Amino acid sequence: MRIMLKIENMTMKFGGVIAANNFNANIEKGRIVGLIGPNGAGKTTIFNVVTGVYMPTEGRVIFNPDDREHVISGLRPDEIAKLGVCRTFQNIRLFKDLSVLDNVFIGNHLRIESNVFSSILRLPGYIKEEKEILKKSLYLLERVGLLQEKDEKAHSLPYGKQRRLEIARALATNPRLLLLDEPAAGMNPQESRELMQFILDIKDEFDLTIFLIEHHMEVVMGICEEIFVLDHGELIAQGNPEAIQNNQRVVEAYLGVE
Amino acid sequence: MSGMDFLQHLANGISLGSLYALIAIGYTMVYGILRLINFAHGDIFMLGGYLTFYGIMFTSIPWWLVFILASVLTGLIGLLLEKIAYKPLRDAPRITVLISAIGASFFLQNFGIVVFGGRPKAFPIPDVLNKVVNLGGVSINIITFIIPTITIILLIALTYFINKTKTGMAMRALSRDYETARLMGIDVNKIISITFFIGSFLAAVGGVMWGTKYPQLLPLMGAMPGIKCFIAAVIGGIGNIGGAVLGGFILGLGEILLVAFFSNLTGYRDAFAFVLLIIILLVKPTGLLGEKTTEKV
Amino acid sequence: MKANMKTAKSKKLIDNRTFISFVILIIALIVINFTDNDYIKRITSLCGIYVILGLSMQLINGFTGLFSLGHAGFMAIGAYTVAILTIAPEDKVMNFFMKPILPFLANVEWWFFPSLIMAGIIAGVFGFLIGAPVLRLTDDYLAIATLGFAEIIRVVFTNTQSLTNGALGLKAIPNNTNVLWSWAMAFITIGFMVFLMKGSYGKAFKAIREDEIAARSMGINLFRHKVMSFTFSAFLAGVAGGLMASLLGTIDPNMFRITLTFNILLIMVLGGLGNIKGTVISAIIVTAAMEVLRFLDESINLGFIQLEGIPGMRMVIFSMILMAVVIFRKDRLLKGN
Amino acid sequence: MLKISNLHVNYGGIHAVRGIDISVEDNKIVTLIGANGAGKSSTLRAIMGLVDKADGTVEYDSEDLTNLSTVDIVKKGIVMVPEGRNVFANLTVEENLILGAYTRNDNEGIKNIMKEVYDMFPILKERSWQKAGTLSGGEQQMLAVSRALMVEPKVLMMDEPSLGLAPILVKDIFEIITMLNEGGNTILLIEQNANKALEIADYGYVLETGSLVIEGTGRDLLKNDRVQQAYLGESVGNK
Amino acid sequence: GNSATEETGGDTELESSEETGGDTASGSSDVIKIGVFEPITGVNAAGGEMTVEGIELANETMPEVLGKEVEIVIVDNKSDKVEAANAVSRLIEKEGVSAIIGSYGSSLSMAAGDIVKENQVPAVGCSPTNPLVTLNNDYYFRVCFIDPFQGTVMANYAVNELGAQTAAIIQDVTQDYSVGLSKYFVDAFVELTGNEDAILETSSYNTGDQDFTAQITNVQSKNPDVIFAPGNYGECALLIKQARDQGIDTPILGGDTWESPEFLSIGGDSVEGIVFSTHFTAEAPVTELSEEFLNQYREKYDKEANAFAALGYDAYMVIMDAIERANSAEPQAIKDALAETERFTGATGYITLDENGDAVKSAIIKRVENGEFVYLTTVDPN
Ligand SMILES: Nc1ncnc2c1ncn2[C@@H]1O[C@H](COP(=O)(O)OP(=O)(O)OP(=O)(O)O)[C@@H](O)[C@H]1O
Ligand SMILES: Nc1ncnc2c1ncn2[C@@H]1O[C@H](COP(=O)(O)OP(=O)(O)OP(=O)(O)O)[C@@H](O)[C@H]1O
Ligand SMILES: [Mg+2]
Ligand SMILES: [Mg+2]
Repeated sequence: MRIMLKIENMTMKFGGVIAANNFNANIEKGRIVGLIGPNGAGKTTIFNVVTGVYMPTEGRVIFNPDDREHVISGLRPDEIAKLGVCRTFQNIRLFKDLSVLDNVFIGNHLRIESNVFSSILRLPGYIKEEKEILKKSLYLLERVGLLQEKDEKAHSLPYGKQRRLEIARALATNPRLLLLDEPAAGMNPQESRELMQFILDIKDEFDLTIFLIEHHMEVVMGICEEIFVLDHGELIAQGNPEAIQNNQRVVEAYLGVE
Repeated sequence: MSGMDFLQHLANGISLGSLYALIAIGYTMVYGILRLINFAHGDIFMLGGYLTFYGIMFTSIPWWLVFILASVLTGLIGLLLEKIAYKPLRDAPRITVLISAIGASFFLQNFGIVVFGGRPKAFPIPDVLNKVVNLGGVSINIITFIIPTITIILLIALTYFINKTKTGMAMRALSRDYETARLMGIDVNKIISITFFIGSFLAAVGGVMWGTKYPQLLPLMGAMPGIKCFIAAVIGGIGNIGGAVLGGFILGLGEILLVAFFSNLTGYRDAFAFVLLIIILLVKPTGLLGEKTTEKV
Repeated sequence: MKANMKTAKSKKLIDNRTFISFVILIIALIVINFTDNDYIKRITSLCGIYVILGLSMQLINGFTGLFSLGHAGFMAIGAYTVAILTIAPEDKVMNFFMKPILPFLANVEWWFFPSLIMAGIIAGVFGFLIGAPVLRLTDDYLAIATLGFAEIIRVVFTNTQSLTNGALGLKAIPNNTNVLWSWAMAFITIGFMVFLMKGSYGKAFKAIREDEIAARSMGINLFRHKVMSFTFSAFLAGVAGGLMASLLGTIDPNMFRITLTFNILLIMVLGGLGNIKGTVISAIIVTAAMEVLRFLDESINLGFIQLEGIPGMRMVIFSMILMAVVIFRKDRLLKGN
Repeated sequence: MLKISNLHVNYGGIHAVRGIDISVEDNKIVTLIGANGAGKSSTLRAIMGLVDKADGTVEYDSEDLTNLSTVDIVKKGIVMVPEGRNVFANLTVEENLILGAYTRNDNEGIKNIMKEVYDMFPILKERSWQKAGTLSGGEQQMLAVSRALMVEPKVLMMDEPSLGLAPILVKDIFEIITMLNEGGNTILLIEQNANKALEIADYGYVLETGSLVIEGTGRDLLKNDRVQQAYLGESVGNK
Repeated sequence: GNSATEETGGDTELESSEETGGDTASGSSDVIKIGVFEPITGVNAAGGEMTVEGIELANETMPEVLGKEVEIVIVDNKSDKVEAANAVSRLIEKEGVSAIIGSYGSSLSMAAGDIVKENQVPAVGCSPTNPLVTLNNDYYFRVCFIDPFQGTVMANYAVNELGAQTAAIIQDVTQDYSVGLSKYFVDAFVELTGNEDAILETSSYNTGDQDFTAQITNVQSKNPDVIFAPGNYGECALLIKQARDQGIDTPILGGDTWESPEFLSIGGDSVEGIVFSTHFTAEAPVTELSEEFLNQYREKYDKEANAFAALGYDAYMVIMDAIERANSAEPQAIKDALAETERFTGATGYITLDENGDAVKSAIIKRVENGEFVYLTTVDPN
């Protein structure tokens, strides 16, 4: 199996706080990998480093979408996104005042080939591109079940739908690696289950590798093939769901004893 | 340049700087709480000057009492301004509030022209404050000592107030998150009123001091000091009171020393504030003492 | 079904009402163009210029969410470009009577249109050069830095006498701007804005306005798009400045003070942030209102009573109306698009 | 007793809450469950006076709160932990807590309760000098709950307090809720974690598109088929 | 429409002229309209206000010409060029004025230049001293002397009366008035002293500045015999005060803008002894009209007149004179008559308009003594 994402000796400090300490991980292509750990363990921080929001204090991140390794630590978020890494946010960050459709439309922007002048002059090349983008956006909205709401403003959607819209928007960038930060937060068990199925489906359909943070154990244990467990910025366990559930340290630090 | 000249320049710079600092404090306070560039701040400052003028010219109240009364009255006017121009816009986008602030500023200026007349008035300086002392070849008006003293006292008092008292904390908490503040039982309107009162009071104190130092009153006199003091506040790190004072001194000294050392650049003096501002912002985007608020993602 | 109809409608670039107002506007302009009332024509030309300015401000502030206050500076650049390029050589000699103009500019005399384009280009280049460093700043910091640049430009123009004639100003700029020119440019600008915002790049601008971090993570190169928006905006402001110079026939650095930028900002906010149609309307209304309100400065004769005119009252009332509009229309000011 | 009658909330054209009646008896835990967008948060926000009520009344101890301002409602001892945390980002953790006690004036009492809160969430004590905005999501959630506790409220309304918390802390949170309730607090709880919520609740309401569809004791609801199917299902994994 | 009539003076009867809006044939109606565009608001408001006072007084003094009532229509130009152009355009098109007076601030006058030229309506400036205002414009006139003359006068005074050999300049770089005057002073001063390096320092500031201490300290360190500091009276009064506070007793010279009561009240003791050139004086009345004007002014406004009021007064009177000589209120006729104005007796002197339309007249030099402006001497143009 090929390694899609390699995080090497990554350390991230904020002043005195060490959010991630010498973290190492390899994520294989085509897998769904989970990242769990207590609050404040540094999970989101790792996502932020991978997507270029933060520059790691030490270490590096290597992305390998198609047999060409790119060192992505140090690149800007938009450059990383262009290479094929996209994410959703723990605190939803939609383009609130724009329509649902526009949110997804904008996800396509990084792949646009026409320049700004042909867009203003609406040259045939651009028109063609725009048509394709529109078609794809509508398809993605249908896929996440938001076609009905496509003209609503993003902020007026309820929480759960906003989460799905974020995923649709991320998919619009044609990612190879998708990072989901607590996609099931704010969903009830029933909705979580639908989400799990959805994640499995899009993984196959779009040939994705998925890295996800989640506190809903039914989701993590249900779909992840491999799980990393973080505590105080350090990796304390790694393995398949079975092994993790029975790992003493994980139970103590994170799951809690029944 | 001789040593004497340099000392004279230095004294001039400190004197101007402390005045900038004094006005910048009020600016930074209002900004820190409402995240609003209160463009009318300079015009409130102007009102403070005029009220003092009328108080001294047309009443028999002793000058020091006029100074205090005028400042308090200006504070109340500031409070009224907030109620009319800003309060209805609590939940509106910031740029709308800003336009309202600009409107308020236009209004006060034109109101000033209609009511006070467009021609300058001479600010009546109390004689005790209008004495020149000569310190080893350097001539200094004693107001030059008074202004920094007031500035420092206010700096200390306000720093304590903002950081240590519950009202001060509430002020800092507010910064546009009114809803959560309300959920804590914080009376948002009251806190904002207090802020405006203090801010306008400080502007008036600045106006009175300004008048004493530069005894000319004009309806538009607040515009340039207003912008310069805002720059001072930004240079120091907006929202930070110590920063405002620091920024004020840097700006004042900088302007004077620019002229001192590059006498052929005097025509560019007004641009200096902005050049300095841009350089500092490019090096340190939140100003010298401003805290970096990286948004947690 | 209903949703489909809604989209069908929203897909059309302009709805019927807009179309009708558009036609009326054009007819009005044609009529005005053929009257010989200089005053009305002048105000109408000015309206066109303010439409361009309002939209240019809208692009950077309303659509891209970059709080920029540098318009007066870009206008100054555009105005001086047009002035220096179009003033006849002999008039240049007359203007620069204290200190001669830089030799390589002394004999240029361009046609109006290329000068206007050049005004836009030079302003755009400055926008690009200024934007590159300052667009790293956000919010109010950006506002105050851009405002600073505008002031710096003004101060520089005041002091560079052999380029701009300093405080003495320039006169004898050929009066090319008329209703036709200014509105032709205004319509091109409107078209530019409508198509830009409809397309992918315009949407990317809006995304930046909504959430920079998210936009960045979706692969939008913030810097490139911000600079692009800023440069376009500067270009338009430069063109408007050029039109203004040619309308007035004379310019000087003091014209380009902060108040000028504030006026444009005002037009933008009254028109509704991100609202193209609204901006066009508010540019016309604000410009006309300043003239209509002139009666306030004059005495008013009500037949039985003579009201003493209070000079300056116009501006007092104007600022009061402005605040009232902002306050009472606040809900409708935003999100026009 | 907190009593809400015929509550309606509109957002422009959206009719988010459509005439619901809820009563929360003293010293009880009442929970409100429902799918995304059902109108749960809107209900709480309307009670607190944060959004306008299109219609309906709110009473507490037979006192009419309908038209009181948020601040006055807080002064009556009714406090809410908002959805999505909303900590004061540029203030430190400690300052956030002090502001939580804004309406109190007894320094001694504030000190005591602050200690209690720190005991409940030791991580907050560790981070007491950190700016709240830089806390992790879960830490912010803890801070938001703690901040509400600072007034020692009579009625505590919580909007998804377990959102984004690690499983171990989710357990803690529910324990804390039970504990507070035993200490005499009245609690109105919104939860997506319907299983847990109904387990500890005395009474529950199920909201669908703005209207109440089922109500009953926690235990009854847990057994209800419709509730089972729509909101609970059998849990996977984390048993 | 909304056309309102301007009050023409104290007790003149007013009829509301209904169709003023459309009526552009100014010669045919019963009223002769004279437009005034001055800065009533904005940065130049002070100058505008003073000028308008003089114009109103003149109108009151001479409310009729050729048996027709003269109505002045005052519009605000907001100290803004664009507004100034609009204002003038409005005066011509909407009010149908026969002639225009204005404006304080040369740049504002220049904004009107093209418009009056194109519409062939004459304009008379009261105090714009920038040579560009009238250059190449047959329709623009002014009743004040221009910068070259005034600058020379003061240089002469500095060299001949004060015996100065060196000088320093402190100018307001944003004002054409100040920059122009300084330049002519420098030229004349260098020529008179025969010393290329007679100007030791040129320092600048901007309108609206209030702190000049740095510039002053620099100038002081060069130790010039005289300081020439033309500019607004407000800024200059502060400048002089700050110079005196720093212990500088070098003579300070300035221009006509200084003559206003505020200069004295703001400057206080500090401005004692400063010298400047101006347009007229009460003590040695330049003309028989000066005295009369001063009295009328005192009576109407209960304060002392200054140069701007006097120039406003003269601008109005010069136009009246032209109308009388032309025996017509047609703009074209007025313009032709204006161009031929010779030794017209105004409050500020005998006004002759030269081929540029600029006034050729004598300058007065005054000094501040015991808190009053005191006449020193009269300098005739040669
Ligand atoms: N910008 C920042 N400045 C300072 N400290 C930070 C910053 N970002 C994160 N931290 C700290 O780093 C630690 C890790 O935060 P992170 O958001 O990665 O946690 P997490 O594992 O995602 O937690 P949660 O599950 O609660 O979201 C936290 O203690 C947080 O306070
Ligand atoms: N500010 C708003 N503007 C417009 N519509 C809104 C607004 N807030 C909420 N809504 C709408 O009101 C309805 C109810 O929202 P509410 O937030 O109360 O739901 P909820 O039950 O709390 O959902 P969740 O579980 O996702 O938090 C939703 O359809 C939502 O889209
Ligand atoms: Mg996280
Ligand atoms: Mg909710």
